[in-house]
Amino acid sequence: MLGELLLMKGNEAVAEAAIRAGCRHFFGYPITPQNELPEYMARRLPEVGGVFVQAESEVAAINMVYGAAGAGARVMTSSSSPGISLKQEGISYLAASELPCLIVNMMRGGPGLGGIQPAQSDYFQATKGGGHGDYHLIVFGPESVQEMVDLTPLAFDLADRYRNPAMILGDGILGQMMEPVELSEMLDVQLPPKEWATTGRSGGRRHVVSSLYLDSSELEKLNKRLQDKYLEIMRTEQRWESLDVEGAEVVLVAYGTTARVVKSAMNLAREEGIRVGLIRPITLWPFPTKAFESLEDVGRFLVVEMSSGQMVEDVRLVVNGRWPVSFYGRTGGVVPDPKDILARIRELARGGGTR
Amino acid sequence: MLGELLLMKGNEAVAEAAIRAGCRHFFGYPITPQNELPEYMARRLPEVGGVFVQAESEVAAINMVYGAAGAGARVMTSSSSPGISLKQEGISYLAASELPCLIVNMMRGGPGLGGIQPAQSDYFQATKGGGHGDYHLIVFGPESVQEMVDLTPLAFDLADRYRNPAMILGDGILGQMMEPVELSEMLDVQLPPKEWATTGRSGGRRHVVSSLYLDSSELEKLNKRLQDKYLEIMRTEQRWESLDVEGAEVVLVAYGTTARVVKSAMNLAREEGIRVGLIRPITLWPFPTKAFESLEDVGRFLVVEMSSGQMVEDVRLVVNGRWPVSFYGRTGGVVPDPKDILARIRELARGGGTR
Amino acid sequence: MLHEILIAGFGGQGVMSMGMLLAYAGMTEGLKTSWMPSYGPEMRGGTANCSVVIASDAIGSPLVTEPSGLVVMNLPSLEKFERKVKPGGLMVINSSLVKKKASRDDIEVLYVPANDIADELGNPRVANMVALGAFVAKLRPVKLDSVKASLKKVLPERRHDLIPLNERALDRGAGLVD
Amino acid sequence: MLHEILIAGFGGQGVMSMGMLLAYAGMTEGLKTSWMPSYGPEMRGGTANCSVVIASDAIGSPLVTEPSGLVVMNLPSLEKFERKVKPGGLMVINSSLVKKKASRDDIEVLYVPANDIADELGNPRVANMVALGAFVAKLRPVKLDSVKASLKKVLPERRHDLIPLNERALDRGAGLVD
Amino acid sequence: MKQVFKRPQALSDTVMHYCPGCTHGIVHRLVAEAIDELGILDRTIGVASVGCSVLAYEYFECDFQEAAHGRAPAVATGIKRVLPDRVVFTYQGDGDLASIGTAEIIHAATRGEKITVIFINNAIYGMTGGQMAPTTLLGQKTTTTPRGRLAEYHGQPIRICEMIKELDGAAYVTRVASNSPRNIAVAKRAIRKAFQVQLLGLGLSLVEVLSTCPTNWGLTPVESMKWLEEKMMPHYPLGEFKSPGEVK
Amino acid sequence: MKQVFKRPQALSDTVMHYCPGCTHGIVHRLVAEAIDELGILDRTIGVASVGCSVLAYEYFECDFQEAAHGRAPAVATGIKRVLPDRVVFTYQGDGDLASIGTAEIIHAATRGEKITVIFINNAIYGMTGGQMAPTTLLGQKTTTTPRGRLAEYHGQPIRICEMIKELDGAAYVTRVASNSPRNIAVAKRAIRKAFQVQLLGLGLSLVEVLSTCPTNWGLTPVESMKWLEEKMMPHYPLGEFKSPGEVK
Amino acid sequence: MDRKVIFFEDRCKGCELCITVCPVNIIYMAEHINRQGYHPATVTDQDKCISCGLCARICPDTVIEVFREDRRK
Amino acid sequence: MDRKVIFFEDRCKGCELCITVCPVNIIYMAEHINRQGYHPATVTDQDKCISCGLCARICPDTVIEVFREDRRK
Ligand SMILES: Cc1ncc(C[n+]2csc(CCOP(=O)(O)OP(=O)(O)O)c2C)c(N)n1
Ligand SMILES: Cc1ncc(C[n+]2csc(CCOP(=O)(O)OP(=O)(O)O)c2C)c(N)n1
Ligand code: SF4
Ligand code: SF4
Ligand code: SF4
Ligand code: SF4
Ligand code: SF4
Ligand code: SF4
Ligand SMILES: [Mg+2]
Ligand SMILES: [Mg+2]
Repeated sequence: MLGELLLMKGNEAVAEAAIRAGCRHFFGYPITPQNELPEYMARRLPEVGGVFVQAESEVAAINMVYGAAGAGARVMTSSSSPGISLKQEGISYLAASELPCLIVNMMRGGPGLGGIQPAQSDYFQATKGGGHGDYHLIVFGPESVQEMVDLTPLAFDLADRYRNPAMILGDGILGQMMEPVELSEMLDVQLPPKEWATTGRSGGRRHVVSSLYLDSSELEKLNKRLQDKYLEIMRTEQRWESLDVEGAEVVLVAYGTTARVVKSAMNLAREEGIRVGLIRPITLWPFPTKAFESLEDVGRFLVVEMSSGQMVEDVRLVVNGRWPVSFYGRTGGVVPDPKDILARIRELARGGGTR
Repeated sequence: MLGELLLMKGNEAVAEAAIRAGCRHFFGYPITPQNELPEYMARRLPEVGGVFVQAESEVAAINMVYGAAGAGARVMTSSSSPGISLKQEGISYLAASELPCLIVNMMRGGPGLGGIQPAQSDYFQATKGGGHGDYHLIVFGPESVQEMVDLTPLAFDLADRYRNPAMILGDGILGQMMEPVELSEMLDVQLPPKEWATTGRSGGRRHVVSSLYLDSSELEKLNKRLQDKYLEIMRTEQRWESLDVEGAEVVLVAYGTTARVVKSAMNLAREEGIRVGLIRPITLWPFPTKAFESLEDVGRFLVVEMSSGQMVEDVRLVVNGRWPVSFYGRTGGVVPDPKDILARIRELARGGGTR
Repeated sequence: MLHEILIAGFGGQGVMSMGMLLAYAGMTEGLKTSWMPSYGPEMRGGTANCSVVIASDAIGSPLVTEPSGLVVMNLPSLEKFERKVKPGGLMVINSSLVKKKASRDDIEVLYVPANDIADELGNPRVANMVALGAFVAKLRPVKLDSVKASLKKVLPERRHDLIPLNERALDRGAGLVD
Repeated sequence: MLHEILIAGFGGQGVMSMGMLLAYAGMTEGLKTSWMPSYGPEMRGGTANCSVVIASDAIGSPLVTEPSGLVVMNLPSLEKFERKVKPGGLMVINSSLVKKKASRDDIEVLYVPANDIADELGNPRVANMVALGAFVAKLRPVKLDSVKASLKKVLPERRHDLIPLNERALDRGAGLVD
Repeated sequence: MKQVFKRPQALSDTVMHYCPGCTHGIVHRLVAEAIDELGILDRTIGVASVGCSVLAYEYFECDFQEAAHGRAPAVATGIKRVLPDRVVFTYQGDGDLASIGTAEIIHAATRGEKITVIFINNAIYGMTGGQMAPTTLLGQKTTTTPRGRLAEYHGQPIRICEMIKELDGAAYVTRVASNSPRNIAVAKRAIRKAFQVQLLGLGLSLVEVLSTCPTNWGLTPVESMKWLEEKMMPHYPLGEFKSPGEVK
Repeated sequence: MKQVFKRPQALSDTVMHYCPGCTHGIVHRLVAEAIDELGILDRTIGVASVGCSVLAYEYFECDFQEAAHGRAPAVATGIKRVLPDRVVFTYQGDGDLASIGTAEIIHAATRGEKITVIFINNAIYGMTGGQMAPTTLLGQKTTTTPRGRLAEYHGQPIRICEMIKELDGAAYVTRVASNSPRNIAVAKRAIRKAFQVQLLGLGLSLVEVLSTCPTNWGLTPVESMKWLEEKMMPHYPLGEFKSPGEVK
Repeated sequence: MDRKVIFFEDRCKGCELCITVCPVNIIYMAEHINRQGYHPATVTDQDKCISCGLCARICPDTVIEVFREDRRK
Repeated sequence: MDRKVIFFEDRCKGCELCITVCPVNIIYMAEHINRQGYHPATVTDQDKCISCGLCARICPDTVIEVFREDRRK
C-alpha cells in the first residue's frame, strides 16, 4: 500500500491509520462532524478481527475505553465538543490510572449545543484539563489529513510509552475534508508488553487498575509520579514547525486548520514585503516552548485561533513579556479569512519595531 | 438573626445563606465532602416552600438546574470534583444560554477517583472552562465560612445581573469545618424580573431558551456578545484582598484555604524580619489583575496552591515577566504546612533582590 | 496555480461527486488538492455544495468562500453564490433548471443545458457530468482525461457499468466549449 | 494566644461533640475558633478525631497536625497522635480504656479514668465530658463555664435533659485537676 | 362551508425543516392540536431535545427550552418543580430518550414527575445521518450496522414502554403509530390523554409514537409507512401498557 | 475431621473495612466461593464500583478494575469485548447501579453483554453517609429524606429486576437475600448460576442481593436482618425473574 | 361552488402520502415545481372530494385544510 | 477432641449475627476486646456443636471455620 496516494476524508483516514497502527477496539457515540470515523470503524474493524461498539453515550464510551485499556488493548474513541465534555470525568480517571488510549475531538463551535462547523475552542479543555485534578493528556493539533494520519500511530505509541491518554484535537474541517494521503502499510504491531493490565492474573500475579487513594500522602505520591512523567514528556515530546522565524517582523502562531489559513496569509504578506514567520505547534500539550525559548531577533507575535483566545495564553506564558503578543480569532464555525489576517499583520508590522 | 454568631459547618452555612438569599430550588447528588449541603437543603427547603430534588446523577442535576433557571428560579447545585467533571457539558449549556445559577464545588484530591481530602486542583476547570467552547463562570474562592456565606448572595446577584452561571470554589476543609458565622437575615428577595424566562408565555410573548445556532455567523454573534459580557465582568467584578504588598520582598498569592495557611506563614516570616505581602484573589474568574497592575516596589512572587500549579499561570500572565514568580504546591489532600511555606519564603527573600 | 472551485445544487444532483472527481483528477496530476463538503442537518431539503481547491502549492483553507470557478446546478445556488465569484472568474449555470440569467458582467458565464443533454443521453442522472465536462473544458484546472480516469475511483463499484455513459456526458459537456 | 487541639477516639465516644463544645465556648468568649472533623469512609470502624483551634488572631489551617493539646480516648489514638504533640503540650489520656502509659517526657500528661467516673455517674456515655472537664481545667483554653453554657447549643434538643448530668461530668473531670 | 380540518393555533406557520414525508411533522401537529383542545397554550412549556426535532421550538407557539442530548426529562423536572401549575412536555427521539437519556427518563418516571413525554421511535438516529439506535430492528442496516443489526453483536432492540410501565411513577404509558389516518387519530387521542394525566397530577405520561425516517431508511415516504407497519409493529406492539382509571 | 466450611481461596485474607454486620462481607464470600467452585480464579476480572465496596479489589484474589461511579457495566463491556474468553463481573451498589449508572446497566443488558452483575440493594447510599437511594423504601428516613421517603415528592422505590427482565439481552435475572443461612445458600447458588450463564455465553446475568446497612439504617446488625425481611422483602419479592433453560 | 380541500402548495414537500390515503383518488402531483423545489400535491376535482380529511390528517406539513358543506343550511 | 468450630477472633467485629443462627445456642460474645476493639464471638462448648455451618455462612467477616468428624473413620 505504501506510496499509493488516496483521496480520503479526514475522519476515515484517522480511522484507517488507527487500524493500521494496531487499534482493534473502538467505543463511540455519534456526533457531527466526526460520524464518518465511527462509521468507518463499524465497517472495517470486524474485517480485521476487531470490535466496534456504539455505546449508549459518550460517558459510557469513555468508560468502555477505560475497561479495554485496562485490559491491555490498543483502544480509541472519538467525539466532538459537547461529547468530549461528557467524557471529562472518564478522562480524568484514565489519566489517574495511567491507561493509554487515543481520544479524538473533531471540534465544533460552542459553547452549549452551538453549531456543527469547525472551531478550536476546546483548547483549554484539552490542554489544561477539563476534568478534575492535575493531569495532562498528550495533545496533537494536526493541520492536514496527512499529518493526522501520521500522528495517529505516534499518539498510540506515546500513550503506551508514557501510560497516558493521548488526544488528537482536530476540527470539523479536518474531519470532513478530503485530501491526498499516503497511509503506512498495515503494521503487524507488537504492542509493548503491558504487565500491569488486568487480563486474568497473567503470570500468576494479580493486577489492579484503580485511582483511589484514600490516604492523602499516597495520593500525593501518585500526583508526584504523574508530574514527573509530565516533566519528562515536556522535555522529550515537544513537536512543532518553525518557518522563517528569526528576523521576522511578525511571528504568527497557529495550529491545525488555522495554521493552513495563516500560511496563505503569510504568502500574501510576503508579497507585500513584510517579513513574517510562523511557529506551528504540533503538540499542543506539551506546548512547544522550545520553539520560543532561543528566539532573538523577532518583532512581535500574532496568535490566530478559531476561538476567543485560548492558546494565546500559552504563547504569552512562554514569551513572558519579552515581545508583544497580539491575538486574532474567529468563533462559532467561522474560518478566518487570509485577507483579514493579512490586515492584522500589516497593522502590526507597521506599528511594531523589533521590540 | 443579624448579629448573632453561629457555629456552623461550611456546607450548611452556604446552604442557609443561599436560602436567605432567596434560593428555593436545589438539585444535587451526594458526594463527599459536600454532603451536608444537600442534606441541609433536604431538611430546610420544604420548610420555606422550596424544593429539594436528589437527582439520579450530577448530569441530571445540572440539567435540572438548567430547566429551573430557564423557568426563572434562583437555583443551585453543589458537588465535588468528579461530580463537577460530569457537569461540564451542562455548564457549557448554561453559559451559552446565559442562565443564572450557582454551582458549588467543594474540591477534593484528584485526578480520577482520588481521595476525599481538600484540594484546589480544579482551578483550571473552573476558570478556563472545563466544558467545550469559549465561556466563563464567575468564580469565587472564599477563605472562610464567613466569606463563603457573604459571597453566596453576591454570587446569585451577579449571576442574575450578568445572566451567567456563578461558582463557589471551596474545598473539603471549607465544607467540613465549623467556624463562627454571622448570617444576614432572611431576605425577602425580589428577584430581578426575568423577562426571558420560559414561564408560559408571560405577557403574551413566547420565550425560548436555547444555545443552538446552526448558522456560523449567528453563533459568532453569540460568542461576541458573551465576550463583551466577560470583558465587562473583568472590568467591574474583580475582587481581592491585598496585604502589605508594596515594599514586600516576597508577595504571596493564594486563595481559599491555602490563603489562611499562607497568612500563618507570613506571621512567622515577619517575626524573622522578612517583608512579606499577600494578594488573595477572591474572584478567581475574573482574575484580579488589577491587584498586580499598578505594583512598583515588590521583590518577587510566590504562589501557593493545593495543586501542582494552576493559578500560578494566571499570576504569570498578569506579571508578564516583570518579576520572578515561584510556585509551591501540595497535592492529594495534603494541606501545606506554614513552616514549609516559610522555608520557601526565606529562600526567596535571601535569593532575590527587588527585581 | 490556484483554482478555488465551488459546486452547488440540490441534494440528489451529484454535486459531491463532481467535486471529488476534480479533486481526484488533480491528485493524479500531482497537484495539491482538497475537497470539502457542506455538512450537517442544514443540508436537509436545502442546497448541498462542496469546495474543491486545486493548486501547485500547499492549500490553505479547503473552504472556498470566493470561488474562481463556480458551478450552479439549481436556482437557489445561483442566488446564494453568484455574487461571491472572484472578478474574472468562471460560472457554469445548469440552464436546464436555472432559467434566470447571471447578473454579473465581470465574470465569465457559461450556460449549459445539462439536464436536457443528460435526457438526450438517456439518463437524467448524468446532468452533473455534462456540467462538469463543460466546466473543465473551459477552466482547465485539470485535464478531462484525468477526470475520466478518476471515475472508477470515485463512483461506487456498483455504478461502474455507468462509466462509459459518464464519459460520454463529460465529452458532451466539454463539446459545448469551443 | 493559640490553642491547637486534637481530640481522638472511637466513633461512638463523642469526640466530635467534645470539640464542638470547645469551639462554641471559644466563640462565646469572643475568640477566633474553628472545628474540623476527620471525615469520610476511612472513619468506618476506625478512629474518629476532630481539630479545634482557639486563638486571639485569625486562624490559619483549621487542621491540627501538631497539637498543643491532645485528648486520646482510646489506644489507637494514643499510638497515632502521641508523637505529634508539641513539646511542652498537654495530653489527656482516658486511662479507663488506655492501659498504656505515655512515652513522651517533654509533654505534660494527665491520666483520667473517664469511663470509670462516668460509670460512677450512672451513664457511661458521659466519659467524654469527664475527659473534657479535666482537659479544660488543665489547659484553660476557655472557661469551664463557657463550656457548660455551650451544652444546650451543641447537644441535640432531645438530649437536653442530660445537660445536668453532663455538667456534673465536666465538674468531676475538672475536679481531678488541682 | 364549515372547516373540518385546519392548522392548530399552537403550531407556528414556519415551514418545518423535516425531510419530505417525515412523520415528525405529523406528531408536531398532533401535539399542537392537543394543546389547542385543552386550551393550555399559555401555560405550556415544551422541552426540545437533540435530534432532528431540535428546532421544535421554532414550530410551536408555546414557550420552549432546548435541552442537552438526552436530558430533556431532567430539564422538564427542573421546570415543573419550579412551576408546578404549568404543563411541561418533552419531545424526544429514540437516540435521545432510549440511548444517552436512559437514566433521565427512567428516573423522571420513577420520581413520578408530572410531565408528558412524547417519544418518537423511528428506529434510527436521524439527525446525525442514520446510525443505529437502541430501537433499530434486527437485520436493519444503518451506518454503524453496515451488515445489519445482529443480536449477538449489537443486542436486541429495546422496548421502552414495556420497561417504563414497570415504574410506579409512570401513570400512563402507551405506544401508537403515525402511519395511517386511523393510527394517527389514535395517536392524537393518546397525546391528549397524556396531557390530561399531567393536568390531573397523576404522574409521568409517555406516548411512544412509531415514526419514519425516509431519508435514513433509504425509502420513499410511502414505502416508509409500509415498512413501519410491516417491520416495526411486530416488534413494537401498539397499545396502552398502563393507564390510570381517572382519564378516559 | 473434615473441613466443612473454610475461607474461599478467591478471597484475600485482608480484614475488610465494612462496618460490623454489613452484608457486603457475606456477598463477597459468596462470589469468591462461586469462583473457587468453577475454578475460574485465573481468568476472572472483577469490576469494583464506587460505594462502600469500592475497595472490593483488596478483598478478592482475581484481577480487578475500579470503575467510576455507575460505570462498572461500561468498564466490564470494555474488558469483555477485549477478552471474550475471560469471566468479567461487576459488583455494584444501589446508588451506583440504580441511580447514576442506570443507562449503563440497561444498555449492557440490552446489548446482551456476557458479564455478570452482582447488585447490592441496601436501600441507601452507604458510603456517603446514608442518603436516599432509588431503592429506599417509602417512609424510610435517610439524610436526604429526613421526613421519610414520600411517593408524591421523591417517587417510589425502583425495582431493578422487574425492569431488567424486560430486556432481551438479559439472560438471567434473580433477586436473593443475605439475611439468613437459608437465603444465603440460595444466593450462593444464584451467583454461581450467574457465572455459569456467562460461561455459556447466554447474555447478561444479574443477581440482586437484598442487603443491610446497619450503620446508616441506625439499627444493630441483628435488627437490620429483621428489617430487611420485614420491610424490604414485601416490596422486593425474591425469586428468579428470568432464567435460561440451559443452566439449572 | 367553494373548494372543499385547499392545498397551501408552497408548504408541500411532495411526499405523496396524501395520495395514498384519499379514498376517492383525486389527489395528484402537479407538474410544476413550488418555491421549495417540489412538485406539490393538488386536487382539481373538488366536487368529488368527500371532505373526509384523511389527506390532511396524514400530511406532515400541514399543507391541507378541509371544509364541509354545512348541512344545516 | 478436635474443635469443630474455630473462630479467628481477631477478624471478628462483634456483630452477633452468628449467635442468632446457631441452632444449639453455644456462641457467645467474649468479655475481652480483640485487636480491632470488638468483643469477639466465641464457642467453648465445642462438643455441643453440630457442625451445621450456619454461623460461618452468615458471618460477614469469614471469622469461622467448621469441621465435622469424618464418618468413614
Ligand atoms: C452530547 C451529544 N452527543 C451526541 C450528539 C449528536 N447527536 C445529535 S442528534 C443525535 C441523535 C438523534 O437521534 P434521535 O434522538 O433518534 O432523533 P431523530 O434525529 O432520529 O429524530 C445525536 C447522537 C449531541 N448533539 N450531543
Ligand atoms: C461521580 C460521582 N458522584 C458521586 C460520588 C460519591 N459517591 C460515592 S459512593 C456513592 C453512593 C454509594 O451508594 P451505593 O452505590 O448504594 O453503595 P453502598 O455504599 O450503599 O454499598 C456516591 C454517591 C462519586 N464518587 N462519584
Ligand atoms: S433525517 Fe429522518 S427523522 Fe430527520 S427529518 Fe429527515 S426523515 Fe425525519
Ligand atoms: S456504611 Fe452501610 S453499606 Fe457501608 S460498610 Fe457500613 S454498613 Fe456496610
Ligand atoms: S378530504 Fe378526503 S376525499 Fe377530499 S381530498 Fe382529502 S382525502 Fe381526498
Ligand atoms: S402529504 Fe402534504 S406534503 Fe406530502 S404531498 Fe401531500 S400535501 Fe404535500
Ligand atoms: S456450626 Fe452450627 S452448631 Fe456449631 S457453632 Fe456454628 S452454628 Fe452453632
Ligand atoms: S458473625 Fe462473624 S463477625 Fe459477627 S460476631 Fe459472629 S463471628 Fe464475629
Ligand atoms: Mg431517531
Ligand atoms: Mg447502597
